[in-house]
Amino acid sequence: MANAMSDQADKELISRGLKRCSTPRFVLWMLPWVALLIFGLYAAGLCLVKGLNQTNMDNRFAFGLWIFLDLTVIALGAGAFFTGFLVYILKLRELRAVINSAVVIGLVCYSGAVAVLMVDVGQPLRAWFTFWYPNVHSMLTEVTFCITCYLTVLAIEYLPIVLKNRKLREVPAFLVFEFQLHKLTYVLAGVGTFLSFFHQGSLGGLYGVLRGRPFAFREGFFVWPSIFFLFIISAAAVGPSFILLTTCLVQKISRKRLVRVEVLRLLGRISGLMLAVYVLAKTVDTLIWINRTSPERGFPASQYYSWNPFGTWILFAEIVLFGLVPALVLLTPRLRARTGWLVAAAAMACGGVALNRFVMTVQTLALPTLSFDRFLSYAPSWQETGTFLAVVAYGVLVYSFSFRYFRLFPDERELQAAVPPTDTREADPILAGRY
Amino acid sequence: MRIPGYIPFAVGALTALAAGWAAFPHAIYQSRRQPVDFSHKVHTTTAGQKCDDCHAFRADGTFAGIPTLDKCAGCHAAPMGTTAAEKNFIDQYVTPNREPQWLAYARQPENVYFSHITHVKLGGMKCETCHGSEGDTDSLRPYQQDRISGYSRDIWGRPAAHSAFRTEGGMKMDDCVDCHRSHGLTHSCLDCHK
Amino acid sequence: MTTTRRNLFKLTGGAAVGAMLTPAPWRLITDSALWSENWPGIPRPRRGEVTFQFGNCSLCPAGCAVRARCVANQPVSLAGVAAHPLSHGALCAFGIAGHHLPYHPGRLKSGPAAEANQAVRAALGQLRGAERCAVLDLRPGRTASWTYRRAMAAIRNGVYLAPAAPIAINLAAAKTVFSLGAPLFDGWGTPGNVIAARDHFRLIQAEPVESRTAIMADLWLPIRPGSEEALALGIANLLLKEKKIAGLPAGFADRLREFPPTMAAMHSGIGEQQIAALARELQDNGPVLVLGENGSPYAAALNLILGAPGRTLVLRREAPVPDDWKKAAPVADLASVPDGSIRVLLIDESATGEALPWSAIQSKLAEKAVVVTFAWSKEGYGRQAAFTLPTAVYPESLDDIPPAVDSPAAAFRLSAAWVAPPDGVVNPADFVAGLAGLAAKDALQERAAAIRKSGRGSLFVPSSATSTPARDVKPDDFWKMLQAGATWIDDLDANAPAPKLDVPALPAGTASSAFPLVVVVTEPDTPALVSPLLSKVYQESNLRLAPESVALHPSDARACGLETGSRARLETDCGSVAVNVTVDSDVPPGVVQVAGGPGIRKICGASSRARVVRS
Amino acid sequence: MTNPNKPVKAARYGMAIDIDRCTGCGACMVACAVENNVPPAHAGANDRKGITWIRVYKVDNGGDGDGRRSAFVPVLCQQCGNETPCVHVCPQQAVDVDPATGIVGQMPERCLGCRYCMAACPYHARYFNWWDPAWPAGMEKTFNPDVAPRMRGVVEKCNFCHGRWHAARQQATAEGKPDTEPVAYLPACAEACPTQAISFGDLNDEAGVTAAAARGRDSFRLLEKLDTDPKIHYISKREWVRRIADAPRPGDGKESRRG
Repeated sequence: MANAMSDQADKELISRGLKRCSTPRFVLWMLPWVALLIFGLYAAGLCLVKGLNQTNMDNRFAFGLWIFLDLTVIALGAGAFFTGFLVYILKLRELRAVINSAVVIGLVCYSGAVAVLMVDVGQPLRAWFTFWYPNVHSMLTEVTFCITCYLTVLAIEYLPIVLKNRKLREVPAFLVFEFQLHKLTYVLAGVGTFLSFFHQGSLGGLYGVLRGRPFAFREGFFVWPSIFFLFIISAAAVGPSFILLTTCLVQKISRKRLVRVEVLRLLGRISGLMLAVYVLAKTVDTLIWINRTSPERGFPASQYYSWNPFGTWILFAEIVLFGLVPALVLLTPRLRARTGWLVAAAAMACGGVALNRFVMTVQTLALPTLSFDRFLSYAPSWQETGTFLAVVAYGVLVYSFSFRYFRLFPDERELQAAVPPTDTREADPILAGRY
Repeated sequence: MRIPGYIPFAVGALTALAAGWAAFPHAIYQSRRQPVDFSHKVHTTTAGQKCDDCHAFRADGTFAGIPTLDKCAGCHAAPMGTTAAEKNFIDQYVTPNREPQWLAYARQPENVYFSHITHVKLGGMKCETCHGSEGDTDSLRPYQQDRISGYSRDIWGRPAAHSAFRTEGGMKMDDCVDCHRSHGLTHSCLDCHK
Repeated sequence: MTTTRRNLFKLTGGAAVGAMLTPAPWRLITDSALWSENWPGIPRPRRGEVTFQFGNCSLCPAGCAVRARCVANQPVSLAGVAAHPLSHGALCAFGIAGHHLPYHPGRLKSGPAAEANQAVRAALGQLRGAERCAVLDLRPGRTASWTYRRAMAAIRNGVYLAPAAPIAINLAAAKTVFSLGAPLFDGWGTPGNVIAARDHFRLIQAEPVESRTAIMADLWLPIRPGSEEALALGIANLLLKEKKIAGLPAGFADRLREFPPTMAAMHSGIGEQQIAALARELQDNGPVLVLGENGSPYAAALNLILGAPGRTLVLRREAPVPDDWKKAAPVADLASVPDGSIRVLLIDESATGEALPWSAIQSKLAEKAVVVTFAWSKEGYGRQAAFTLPTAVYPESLDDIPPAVDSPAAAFRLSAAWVAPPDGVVNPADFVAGLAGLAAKDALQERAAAIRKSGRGSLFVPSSATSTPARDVKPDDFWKMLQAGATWIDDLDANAPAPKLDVPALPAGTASSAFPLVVVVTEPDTPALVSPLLSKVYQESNLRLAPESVALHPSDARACGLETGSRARLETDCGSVAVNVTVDSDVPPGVVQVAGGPGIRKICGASSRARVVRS
Repeated sequence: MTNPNKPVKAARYGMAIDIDRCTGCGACMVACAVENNVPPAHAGANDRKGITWIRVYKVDNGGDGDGRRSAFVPVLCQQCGNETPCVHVCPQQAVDVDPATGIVGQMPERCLGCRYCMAACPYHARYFNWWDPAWPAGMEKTFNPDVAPRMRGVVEKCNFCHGRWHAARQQATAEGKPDTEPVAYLPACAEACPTQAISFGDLNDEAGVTAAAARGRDSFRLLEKLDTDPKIHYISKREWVRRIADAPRPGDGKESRRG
């Protein structure tokens, strides 16, 4: 009885005209993620209470899994700012279909990353010192400032999506507020783009400025090393791809058509374009680095790739296999037209950027700098992995919640009538907890 | 009757403001009494002593700070006056030769390096400049300790919001930095941190 | 009025906004950050007056001079005393952290003193026939040692046992030092003295592993494991071609015949020409000093052949003692005591010195024997002894330190006593003296007086870094200065006879297959306990082998099924001890490189062989 | 406190370490830990999680068997003088170079433990407090009051025994010396080295022993091409030893205990 009532209350929250699965099914779907979240929070708690000795990081591997994933996640989250940029600044109206979803993804990625960073530092209680006594020369300061600011922007961008919720609209004040916020959208998009532009770059800068680490060090223009710009382009390239991926995934899991396939293709095309630019820039940069930057600092570039397992293959994989190939696929209309190719290419693009972040963080630290120290290996402890899984779970939860109660895909209603995607493969039963 | 919408909000805001400005500044400190009821005044006037008679420098330039019992016992082996405080002091500490556990108002955090001799001898500063008029107080004020950070109110008196916590002679890093800046003496953190 | 949910929200919202406008939240944020500066568990250093005190380190027989920086009379850091005639300002890693020992968790603080006393007296009361009461003194030559000898002279069937003192070495006189694996630069003699003399001699190190000494040597001969004997005999062969030498032990000539240079070369892996060149150099570039592991007959023989006695090996006079002490028991060797004859055994291991295998001691014990050991750590003979009585540890004890092996003249210096020992510690000398009804409380002062009376030698005063002839120092000042860290050094007597160097009997050269590995010691003999901070060189870096651990070549390790970090037992014919294993390709195959530590030292004698068994 | 009217003569403290004299005894490492209240190793610590402000590495010429030759190299914070890598990366000014001494200082109480500086340091001379510091009961009596113990979760490193520098200056003031002249003092490691392999002094003082040694023909600095201008100079007559200054060569994968 009570169950039915709560069920009823729940239904009232769901936007009109959208079909969503029954409450119990939704709960069933959420439960495993909640469990994962709790486990992850426990792991993170251990690191906070007992200290970072819970991780497998050490004096030589001062950064580990967490920094690598933060960089990756933030790059993937770049879709939020870049789509916003495309929609509101470059007026690509078609992309309105995914903008809300993009915002949620961005919010999830950024807040997750910041949360992990809080665990990663040895004295979280002092984290605010960076704002109070900032060292303006430090890339990390730039990152901290931009990420926090941009996180606020995302929160504000997220707000109208929330306020559009059927129940909340009943409060007149909220309606007014939401309307005001709407006027801000363009400003927010601009600010967001500006901020993201910087911190995506500074994240690359983090390593590019390490004069003591010739593997990562790059000369630059003005105060920014070349990686600064590579990171921006690559983020912009992979952002749309990730939105494309997530959208397809949601379509598959929810077995609904959420956006027109043209939108996905457009995303793919943009992604491919940026990726191509990135691959070109990256190649040029790498050549300069191999032939000038690194040797000048006494490090023949060849030796970086003579420590197993990091052979030259990693360079090839990063630039050609996961860079050039997906770029070409995404730029070829005939291939782009095939959903399979589209998705695969997008996935590869994401993988490529992840690999690049991995190389910049992990390989940089693994390589010896002194002639008498060793090449080092590192494997994350379960506490480290757990903490990251918490972020994944958190992400899924927030997204599922938003998807159920807010309108992430404006076109969904029109597409209701049309036939579901021509994919009849039965998804995994839990995943297929039809919304 | 239906109350206007802003009333609850206002009520909440005002209570919070009152608590934060009036109650909190006192609640954050715990007061502890000094072991001995000591009068600087008597010593500086009647006994005609100067600060550095007791708070002396050692040969290597280090500052002795609060004198140890033997210094006191030097004069107070037997009562010099008639006050109960002195008798008390002699009975409880001098006779059983037990060091009183003084609470140093101005003890800086462990990570601070402060050289008295540099400031007094080279900087030509007066004790009062930082310590206020401790010298002519007739009794020792209670030692106020921040409940969370554990630091004395004298060195950790002023929070981000100044006035609410202003005490005599600031001894916070900001105060040191202000003075050093005004004298063009800021080299690096290492000047004052260890 | 009605409180609706909405009003409640408004109230909270208002409160939140209001709070933001007060100092409270900001103050809480700052305070919590400050709290992280001194949250629980971060100790606060004590403040106080800084003073400098002088003394001598008694952790090993070197007895290096120490300057302690004290805060409120508590030593907080130790350093050597530059310009000191014996230790030349050097202090080893163990000495530098010596002032931590009183706080070592493994340090003994209390023991059954009264019970031990009773048991011993009871046993003494019922000594049967030739049953003996023996004192085993691991660091002979101290004033305490004299007390023991006097006490044993007073007690019926009293015996004073101590390892034989090696002949003094005059490193300064040597022009060439040929070392058969002696750790010259790793805790041998007085480190500072070795370093000071270093520039004046050429060092040839024959050792299978590249030890610290080998690294510092002018010439390192990477000989095959266990081939010291062959190399020495090969050289002896060449040297004895010219001249005949008296005093070589029986069977030496026969053994010599087994090792012509060709054989020596084959065994040691050193080229024949190089051996010849080596022999020539030793012949021409004298005075020569040959160093082997303690009691190595081959080193002794070479010294004899090369005429070291009287030049690099000298006879050292002992520091004077009061005449009425002369009625003392002789110094006896443990081996000289018949088996099963010791009824009461008192072991003084309060001062680290030679470590004898328990098996050797055990065989001498009578049944129902009472064994009391005086120690400041649970290590050592505590496990076997019936009673373990805690002693003061450096820097708590006022004790004298006999001259080190590389000090040609006698010396008298007192160990530092800067920290008050815990109640319940026992002074071994007083305990033993008590048994004999001897008053030995002021033995040190009496000895000092006797030294001063002799008028011999000079007194080095560290505070002023000056040496004054002892006779010019007022008698009572003499004692005061000694307590303040001064060192009395005897004059070298010019007409001292050359010491009589008797070459020990040659061991039967049998490489038993039971113990396939050759033991190579590359770490200094550490005291039973070391400061926890030594973890810097053991655990937080791989600079040294931790005590009670061994290193093996990868191939040997694999053969024993061991890898880095695995636990194992090190077994020799003297017994076995639990060790940690490190795998290191710098260790040659067939060698087990052992670290210091009381356990290992008891079972690893000169050129012993061993096996490592997984446990 | 310095009088602004009198120009302060800036010092540039540095070291000249004679590798040929280093016996690898480890006295410097222990003396350093004693002086700076560095805690003993936690049970779980190893050579990658320990705290050794100065660490003696064992290096070799890569030869095998008889051809193998080794040496010991003490590595501490190189006190980089030029665009000090760690200073520029710290987000909240917890690292800072004192222009008066050239010493690179770490403020543990300002550090939030992000470890960015450790990633930036090519000499691995920075150490993180992975555990809460812990000493055997009573050992805190032996603490050096001139150095503040650190807490878990912050980075620390060699600062040329800055506490001793403070003490030396205070002493000078007490003796009425002018504070415009650099004071002479000795860090714990240099004082402890039994072979006097470590020579410490003001590199600006051209006549000084250290400066002279640093100028010598056989002197070199680690990774000099990185242009970090380290103030630690190494000296060795052996050519192969001087080559350790260069970039690493791919290892031979030996199971070797390096120092």
